[in-house]
Amino acid sequence: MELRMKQERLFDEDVYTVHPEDYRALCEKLKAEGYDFPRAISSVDMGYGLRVVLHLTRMSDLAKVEVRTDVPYDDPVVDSVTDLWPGVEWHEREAYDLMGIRFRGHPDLRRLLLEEHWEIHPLQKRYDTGGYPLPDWQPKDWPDPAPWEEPPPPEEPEEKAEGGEGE
Amino acid sequence: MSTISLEPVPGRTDEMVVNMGPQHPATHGVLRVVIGLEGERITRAVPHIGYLHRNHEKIEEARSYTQVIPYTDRMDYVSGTQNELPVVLAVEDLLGIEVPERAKQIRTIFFELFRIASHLVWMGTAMLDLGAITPFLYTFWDREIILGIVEKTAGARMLPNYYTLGGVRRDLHPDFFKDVADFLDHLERRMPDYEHLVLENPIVHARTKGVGVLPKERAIARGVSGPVLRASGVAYDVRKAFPYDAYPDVEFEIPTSPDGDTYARFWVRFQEIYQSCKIIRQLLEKTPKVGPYKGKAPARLRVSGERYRAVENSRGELGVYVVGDGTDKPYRIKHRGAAFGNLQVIPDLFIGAKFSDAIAILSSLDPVFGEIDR
Amino acid sequence: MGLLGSEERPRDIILGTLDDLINLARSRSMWPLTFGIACCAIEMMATWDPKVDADRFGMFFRNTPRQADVMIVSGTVNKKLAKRLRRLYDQMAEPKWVISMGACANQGGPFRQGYSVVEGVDKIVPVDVYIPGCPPRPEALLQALLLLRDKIADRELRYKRPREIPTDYDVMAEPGKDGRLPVL
Amino acid sequence: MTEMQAGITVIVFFLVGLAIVYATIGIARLLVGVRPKPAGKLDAYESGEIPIGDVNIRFNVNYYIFALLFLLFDVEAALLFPWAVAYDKLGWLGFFEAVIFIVILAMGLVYAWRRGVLKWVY
Repeated sequence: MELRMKQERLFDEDVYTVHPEDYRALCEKLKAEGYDFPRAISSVDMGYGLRVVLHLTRMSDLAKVEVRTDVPYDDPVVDSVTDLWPGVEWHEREAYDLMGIRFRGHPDLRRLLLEEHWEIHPLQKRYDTGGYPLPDWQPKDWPDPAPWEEPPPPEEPEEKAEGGEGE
Repeated sequence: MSTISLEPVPGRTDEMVVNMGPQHPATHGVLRVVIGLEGERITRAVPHIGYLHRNHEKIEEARSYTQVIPYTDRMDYVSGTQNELPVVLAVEDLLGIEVPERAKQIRTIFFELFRIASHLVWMGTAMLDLGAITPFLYTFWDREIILGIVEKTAGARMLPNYYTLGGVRRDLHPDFFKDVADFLDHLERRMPDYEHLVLENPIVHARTKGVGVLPKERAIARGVSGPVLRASGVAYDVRKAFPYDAYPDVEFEIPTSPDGDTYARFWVRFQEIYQSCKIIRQLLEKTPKVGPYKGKAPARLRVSGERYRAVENSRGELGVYVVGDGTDKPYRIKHRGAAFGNLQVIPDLFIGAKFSDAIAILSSLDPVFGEIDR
Repeated sequence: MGLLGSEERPRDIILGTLDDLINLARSRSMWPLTFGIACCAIEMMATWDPKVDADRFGMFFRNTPRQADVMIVSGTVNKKLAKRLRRLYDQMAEPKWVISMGACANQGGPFRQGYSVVEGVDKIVPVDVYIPGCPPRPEALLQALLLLRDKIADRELRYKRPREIPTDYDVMAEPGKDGRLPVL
Repeated sequence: MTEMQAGITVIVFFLVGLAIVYATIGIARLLVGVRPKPAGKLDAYESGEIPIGDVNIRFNVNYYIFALLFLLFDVEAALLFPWAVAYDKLGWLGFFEAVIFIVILAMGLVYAWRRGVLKWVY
């Protein structure tokens, strides 16, 4: 089946941006290709949604790969890859704890760094550094050609420059 | 004479739950492990972290890149300038800043000096956990010499904030080369004593050989890196895998040990001290006494794009994922702590070991909680 | 009034109340609690290494709060650790003092505006001596220990204790900069 | 020393023991007074956390046997101390008595060893 994804070469890594549903399938394909060392899972608040970035390395020939997928704010759920690479268990728990991305199928998705009774996910852009909600923050609309579709040839959907916030 | 068998009858004895909590002499900082004990043997180990979560990533989003560097110092507070390098390298890639050759060499000398300092702190505290007070006194004395050298050049002892975009912040102190050479001779005279005190110590043999064995595939799958991974037989070292700064033109070996137990982790760190001394000696000849120490960095930083950049700090692979949005403040910065990956093997290694072994295993993982909790 | 003799009296005669005598002994053997939190903990360990060596002043690390007299808060106290720190302080035996080491413990330090950091350990435990610096040098910690020693041995200063902090002070419900309660 | 005097000395000894205990606690309470104890003060110290798990659980018999043997040989050592002090004045007779005492207990140790009790099974 054709995975809805966009592949590009960035510095010395090839980067796949993939649709959330196909994220798990791509990870299984990469695992089969021999990518066995999970370096990290980063989570970014893109303003229109939350992005999960999985950094992998292949021990045999030290090839590096990055898998990105974007999920909307209202249901930020992605498949967990802890069974493929146990090393990302804490990274996923931290992404859930600080950014609010839930991972379907994670063995015990609890808060890793903050205490259990916290309700907010502080790393989201809607809060300022002190954890207080920013009154004038609005989620941006979803980019027209979704990040995992090939951009239409004439114009490139450039990153919207957004002024740094906070004091 | 028939011998009595004292095998525990399952179901007859209860499990005792104990807190190896945030304030514990052997947890190298603020880690809490809830341990279920069946007599001496550990049946359950649930680590809890977050007691030193200082919201690095959220505060760094409100700081410019040059202000982020002092924050990275405070992540792995035992290995000083090693934490500054990933952010500096990532931003230099994104901005395409040229670093002069001499600046790279100075950075690598400091990188390896702090590796020796970090391994000395590890040796002191690990032996303290096993009950030996003497190594702590000697190792911290040697570390004071290193901190003296760093302070002369960079101005601060432990968290010097010395690297910057394009090189280093200040030129070397005039008698830097002589001090480092003297220190290396002193250390090489002292290493046989450390070998005798630590590696050939029968108590250390008894308490670490065959304890906490981490098989190779499990280590790779768990995302473990650094001496813990190399002690399980995997020769993965970011200095060789993705070389940076002056590492390509310096030859050194990567010490690995096949058997993956706590003694192997002790042994690998020892060999790394020798390798670091070798690297510094080569660099002392190569580095010109006088020359440029900082390249041209733009005054107004406009950093855009994403970059994941990793270095091999004394605990493993310390990585940073910088997302720039065109301003001088990072839009998002994610630190991948080296000890963060290494600490995930606690349940695998603790379960089945004795409680006193757990202390030796934890000290061989060498966690530092600034970079784990961030 | 110098306890250990003055001009009129030869040095080997000490006049003082029983309280002076007890506190002279207490001040010469202050046992700190091993409670290293962050970077300042490494400098605290460096204070007991042979170069600075606070052992000379009768200070020896104790692991349990039951046997400790001084709690050196060395590092950042975040909201998860605050309750544990207060519990440890409560469990210490009564003549107890607190040294707040480093900018993080004094007022939050570089992590001051963060959502998870308690801005100053004196919100949780009454602090006797503050040490500036991030991290303060081992000599600075040694000077703080000697300051505390003089405070205990001195008759007036001894009973000038900082104000008491209620045990159940809830750092989570602290009003924000503009008075808004956090959404925690 | 009639029975009466012996009985009295025992009682006096007992009372003096009690008096010492109550004196020390009493003086402390007199000088300092009873202070209000904060909530966590009297809990078991568990490295800063609220103590979890139960203490009086049924653990393996290994611990009990080791404690028993330790007690046995500790008392033996305690009994040998006075002998060691008066060692030279006792002469050969005292020496051989102690040797017999030690040998008997050593046989007990060997018996426990052979029965496999000292092997820490856990």
